[in-house]
Amino acid sequence: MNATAEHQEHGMSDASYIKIAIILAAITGLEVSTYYVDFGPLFMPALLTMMIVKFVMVVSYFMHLKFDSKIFSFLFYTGLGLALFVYCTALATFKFFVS
Amino acid sequence: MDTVSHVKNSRRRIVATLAGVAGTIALAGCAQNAPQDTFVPKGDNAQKIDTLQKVVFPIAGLVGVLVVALAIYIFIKFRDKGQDIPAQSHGKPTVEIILTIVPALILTVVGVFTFRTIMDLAKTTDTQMVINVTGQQWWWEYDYPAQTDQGITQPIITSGQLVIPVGTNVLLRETSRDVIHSYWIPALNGKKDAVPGRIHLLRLQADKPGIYAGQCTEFCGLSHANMRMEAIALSKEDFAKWVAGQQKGYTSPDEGTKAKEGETVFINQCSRCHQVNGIKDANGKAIISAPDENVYAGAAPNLSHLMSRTTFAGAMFDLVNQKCRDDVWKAKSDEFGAKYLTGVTTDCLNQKNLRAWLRNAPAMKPMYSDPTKLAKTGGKYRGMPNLGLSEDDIDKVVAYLSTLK
Amino acid sequence: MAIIERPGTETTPAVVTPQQTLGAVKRPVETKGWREWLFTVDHKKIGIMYGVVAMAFFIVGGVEALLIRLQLAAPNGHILSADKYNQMFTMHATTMIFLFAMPMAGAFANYFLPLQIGARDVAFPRINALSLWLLVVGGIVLNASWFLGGAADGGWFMYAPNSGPVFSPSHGVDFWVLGLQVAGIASLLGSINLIVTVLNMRAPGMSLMKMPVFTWMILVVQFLLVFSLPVITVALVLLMLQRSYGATFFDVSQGADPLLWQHLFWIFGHPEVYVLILPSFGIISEVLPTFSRKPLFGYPFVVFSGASIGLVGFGVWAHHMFASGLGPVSVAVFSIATMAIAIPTGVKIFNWLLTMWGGKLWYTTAMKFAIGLVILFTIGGLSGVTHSVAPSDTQQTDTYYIVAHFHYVLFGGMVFGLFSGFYYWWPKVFGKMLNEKLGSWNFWLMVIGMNMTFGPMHILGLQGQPRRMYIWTKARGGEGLFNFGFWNMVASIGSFILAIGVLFFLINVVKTARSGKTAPLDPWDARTLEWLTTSPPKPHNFDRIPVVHHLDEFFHRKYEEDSAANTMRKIADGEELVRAEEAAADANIHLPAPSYWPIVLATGVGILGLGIIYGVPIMVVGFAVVLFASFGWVLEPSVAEDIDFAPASNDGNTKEIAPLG
Amino acid sequence: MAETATHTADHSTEHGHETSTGLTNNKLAMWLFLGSECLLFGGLISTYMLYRGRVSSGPHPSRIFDIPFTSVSSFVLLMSSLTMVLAVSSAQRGDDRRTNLWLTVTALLGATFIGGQVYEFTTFIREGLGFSTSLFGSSFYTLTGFHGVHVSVGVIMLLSTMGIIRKGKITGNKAEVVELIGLYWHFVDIVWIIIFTLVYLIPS
Ligand code: HEA
Ligand code: HEA
Ligand code: HEC
Ligand code: CUA
Ligand SMILES: [Cu+2]
Repeated sequence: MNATAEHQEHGMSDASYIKIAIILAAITGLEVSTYYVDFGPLFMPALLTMMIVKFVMVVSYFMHLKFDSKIFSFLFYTGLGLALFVYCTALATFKFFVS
Repeated sequence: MDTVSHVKNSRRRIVATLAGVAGTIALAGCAQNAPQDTFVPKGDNAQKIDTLQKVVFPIAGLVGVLVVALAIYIFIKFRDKGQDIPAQSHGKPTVEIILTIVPALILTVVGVFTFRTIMDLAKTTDTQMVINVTGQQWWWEYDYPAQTDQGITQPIITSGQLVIPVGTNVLLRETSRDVIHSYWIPALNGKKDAVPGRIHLLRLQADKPGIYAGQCTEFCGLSHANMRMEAIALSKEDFAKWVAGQQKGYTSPDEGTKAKEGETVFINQCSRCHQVNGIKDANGKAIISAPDENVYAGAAPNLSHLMSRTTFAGAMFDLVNQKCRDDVWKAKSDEFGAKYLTGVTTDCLNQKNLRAWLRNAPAMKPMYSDPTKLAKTGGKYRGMPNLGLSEDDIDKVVAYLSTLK
Repeated sequence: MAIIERPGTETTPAVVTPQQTLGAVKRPVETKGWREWLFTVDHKKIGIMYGVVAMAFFIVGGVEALLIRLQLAAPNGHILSADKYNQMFTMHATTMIFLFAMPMAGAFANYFLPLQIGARDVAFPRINALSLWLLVVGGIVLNASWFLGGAADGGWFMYAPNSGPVFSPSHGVDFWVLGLQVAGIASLLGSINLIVTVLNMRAPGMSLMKMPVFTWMILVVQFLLVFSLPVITVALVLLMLQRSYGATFFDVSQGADPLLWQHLFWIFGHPEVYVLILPSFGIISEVLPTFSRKPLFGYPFVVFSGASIGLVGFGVWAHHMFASGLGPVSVAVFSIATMAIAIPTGVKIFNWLLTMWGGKLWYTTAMKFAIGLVILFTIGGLSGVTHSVAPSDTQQTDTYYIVAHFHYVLFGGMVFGLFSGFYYWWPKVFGKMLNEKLGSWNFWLMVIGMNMTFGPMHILGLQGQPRRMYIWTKARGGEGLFNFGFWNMVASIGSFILAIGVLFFLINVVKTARSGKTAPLDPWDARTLEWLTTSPPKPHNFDRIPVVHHLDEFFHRKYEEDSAANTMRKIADGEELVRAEEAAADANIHLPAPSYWPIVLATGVGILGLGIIYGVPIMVVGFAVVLFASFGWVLEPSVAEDIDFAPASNDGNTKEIAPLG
Repeated sequence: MAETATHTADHSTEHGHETSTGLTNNKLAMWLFLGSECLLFGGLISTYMLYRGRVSSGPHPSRIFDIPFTSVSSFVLLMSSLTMVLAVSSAQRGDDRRTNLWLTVTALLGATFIGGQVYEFTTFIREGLGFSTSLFGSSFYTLTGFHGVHVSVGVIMLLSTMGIIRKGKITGNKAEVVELIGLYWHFVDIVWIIIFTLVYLIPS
């Protein structure tokens, strides 16, 4: 089985991995800065957005989910989606989101 | 045309008859006067639930009868009579869709009524009286905060029997000192858990004077089965009398009586756990029962007016004998108040059980009350321990307790 | 550890010569006696062992139930102390659910799922063995508590804080947590294994929509497990950390909220009830068509409804908490969501009825049990719908009305489905027919016993008898002939009739083993692939991997449509078909070889767990065993050398391979 | 680790032997496992979120978190994902030397992260936040501890794989082994991405 050829098809070279890592690092820097700089009402949404972006980037590129079989995405995102649904609902019953 | 409708009619009649027969059997098969019957509402809140139930149960029953009847019809009609193997048909989407939509419609209707009832039963704006209810292994404590519009000028603390005025919207504020319990007086409302660290609200309202049985319905350990309660509904006047009785000051028994000796024993043995409001030690200092640090929840029932209630130890035992008990339980609603307010008279007192309790409480009611066996919990136990009183002391204490009217 | 593994197909030879095995320890080559079972990785043997273990625990749980019923037969019972009674119902439920129901479904899934999809084994045979042994370890740990200071006594949902160290100071709850944790790992591994098997190992031509419904339902169940077990794992971990290491998760004095446990438990617990019922739904979805001589009505709808029951099942857990003070909005949402589940379940019931409609119904014992399920489950399901009406449930929750509900769905539903499966597949597994006459006794006694036991509980509950009470009193039992005393007595008598019914099954098994008649290859004129092989199947299942063209492939190889007469014409006989397969057998079939490591690893995990209760030294021993077994496992050759394979026989076909495991 | 027999004894396709989906058993199993882990960590994170402000005694989160320190160790873990993906890519090119190199770096970064966590825990304990001190303490240590255990298991797997590769004992598809460990490793990383934000950066 020719892994290299298959790999190239995804268009992910080592260089692009490094690029992604740099972006991730930059976002992390931004995240940390929210701790010191006052973002006002944007604080929460900004932080959560950055978290999600990092998450999705690692999953899509480093874990190849974007290029791999849809079945993998189905398995993983089903778990993730259920987790979000179930736990957010549970927290909601504790009035976690109203404050 | 005619025959079709005839057939339809007769089918309908068969179904109706079946449903009727099933219903009759179900009803005829029931116990009479079961005190915790969930289909015998005696107050507004339970009534709301009942109205809903009386829609839902027949629907469920009818669906059940239809499905079972259809099934039996199929079992008979299509049994193997030597017919050919049928063609391999794989199903009809239209049938499927109909069979999806019909239940969905039925459930939508049920859902709407359910929703409305849930919201109705969660209302708190019409509250007229508040009572704090605290669950503890394995009895309930009631704490009536002062509320002058109900004639309660000083807080009242009692246990086992919840006393409320009729026709009044009472709001229970439930919590617990140890594990989760659940407060349930079926005739007055559904149940609501008493959870430590949280306060849950439960509406109660009774239409008529009477005694309504209940039971702790969240498993709470060893004696969960023995954690009962009773709600006593009194007419407004009777309730005022009851309040007055509960707020009455303490009178120490006359010197030289057995009861007076009992008071001494009580002060020595019991008052470290049990509060009797107004009791004073030899120096005339008021005794505030410090909760025993060895009892997990730290509290024991307040005995100030023990003889005003007819049960004890989490309503597990009657404080009155069988005859007097029947007298109260079976009283007509207009006589009930007077009978209940009489309290425990000397000839009514259930000496046997009370003595047995004082002699060895853990033998009467399973409790973790052997302090030697609980290393892991830091020696904390629950319930009342065996105090090793002599028979003589027991006589005295009983005499004393009888004065706590 | 089992997930990251050395890759490669573990194809080992028919005969492994010890010199040629790699790894730390020589791999087992023994084929006889007990070793054959302990070290096997054959899904069929593992399936049978699952069945035996589950049946044993069914009897344990059943005897516990009988003791419960003895205690409750009359007011103020004194057969059991309060303490023992509380342990009894806790362990009854735990045993029945985790050690009987789930493993029994596991037995069927293990045995038949590969056969139904035309595979030679599951995807990860060694992990399969590991699952079994972990389950056994978990079961032993759970029940060992009876002899080591008393069993858990907090009820099967073990609500905090009552399950915390202060209120349950004995070790019972520790054993319970540990046993479930281990059994949970077993199930998780098992479910991943089976999902991969279904996704990846189907015979050529078997698309998802050509899979037998049983396989489908098992697939749905495994997904439910994969996504719900981690939640109970979290709950158990929190409880364990609190009990053994002083964490504060459920310590109210620190500000903890006891409802956290309830949420975690029921997020798992509700999907769990569908884990219990769906395998039985799958079984009768095979049995009903077979004995109606018709395909399942609305196959795609049944499949889809199964999947949607699974999905919606994740959104309704709080219906177990209607009285726990969630607040009206949450209650309303969960109440309505719960009602929605009745719809896909209804679809199934109706499709089963319509499968029989127009059929040619053959009332074998298997069929009777399947029909029993349809009716009894409907009754239980409908009482479930009455619970979903939250205000009404606040009256009935924690009463015997709930106990009636879940025994109708669990016993009338799940257990009847499993019994249907026993009678249907017994000839396949053991090559002998269970006696139909004893089967009939078995069935009727169980129907009568079941309704006598659990039917009256509806009345008792609606009239206010709470559950989980070691005694009930006359004072609260009403008057008249039909007071609680009457109905409790009926229920208790019923439970013994039920037990005799089960006894008839056991007698039937023994009798069949001794003198049962040999089963024909296709006794029921069945429809699915597992019948396209000998009974019992050969170690490699199929001599040739079948190519699938139809749903109900086997049936369609036997019959041809006669559209003129609107019927089916027989063109071949099961026996002939199997002989044809044998004639065209594949050469050199390589099966996975047995292994020591699954059972060693499972034992290690058990010891490690006991360390949590009995201290660090034991934990260290356990850890060492786990480590040793893991390396042994990883280093065991995953692919055997060519020379390890037995030489082809003269005719070039090695279909008879040494039954190594 | 698809242990089951191929349909026929065709060894040349020990990996390529066609599965119904064309995907390998191992990778399917890994993704399923990761899907399942979402619910595990979801539960632990929710527990923490519910309890993070509940400090009946002992220090409050805002008082003891050392954001610069944790930022650095988060960065370390993030970069280990890069080195891991480089290892996978080398393995897929069949470049054993680089695979080993990147695996080593990844393991080292992982170990650094663990070291940081151990250091963090000891300071916290010194500052009075014990496991039983408060709900915050219990849920914090449980969540981050669980994550730490996952990282440690990852490190062990990396080291063992290197050992096995070096000894030439891998008979199957080397690249796939590395890829699977990579998936696990990245998952542990994304869990930390969430923990870092929700636990450390959002004040309670
Ligand atoms: C096999 C297991 C199983 C199954 C399948 C179910 C199925 C259902 N269950 Fe049950 N349940 C349990 C096992 C199960 N349950 C257990 C063990 C408990 C108690 C746990 C404990 O406390 O110890 C419990 C408790 C329980 C409760 C909590 C009660 C309480 O403690 O207060 C509720 C509340 O809503 C409930 C509801 C339902 C519903 C709506 C269904 C539905 O899925 C049922 C759907 C089926 C039908 C409705 C019948 C067929 C449908 C038709 C014929 C269509 C037409 C129907 C209509 C129009 C209504 N169940
Ligand atoms: C799969 C699940 C399952 C099954 C099959 C059963 C089966 C039975 N259950 Fe169970 N039960 C539960 C799950 C199950 N139960 C659960 C979850 C609870 C809730 C617990 C809790 O509240 O925490 C519960 C609770 C429960 C209670 C309520 C206890 C209480 O609240 O105080 C009762 C009371 O009658 C009961 C009775 C029975 C009986 C009589 C059977 C019978 O069907 C058993 C029949 C089987 C046998 C009898 C075995 C056969 C034995 C032999 C063949 C040997 C012959 C031996 C002799 C004749 C001595 N069960
Ligand atoms: C160590 C604490 C402790 C001591 C000392 C103690 N009790 Fe109790 N007592 C309790 C507890 C706790 C209960 C509640 C038990 C239950 O119902 O489960 C109780 C219940 C009672 C009740 C029933 C009250 C009711 O309303 O239900 C009576 C009467 C009683 N005790 C009398 C006495 C007497 C008299 C003495 C002394 C001779 C005494 N107790 C000593 C702890 C104590
Ligand atoms: Cu209190 Cu049960
Ligand atoms: Cu449920």
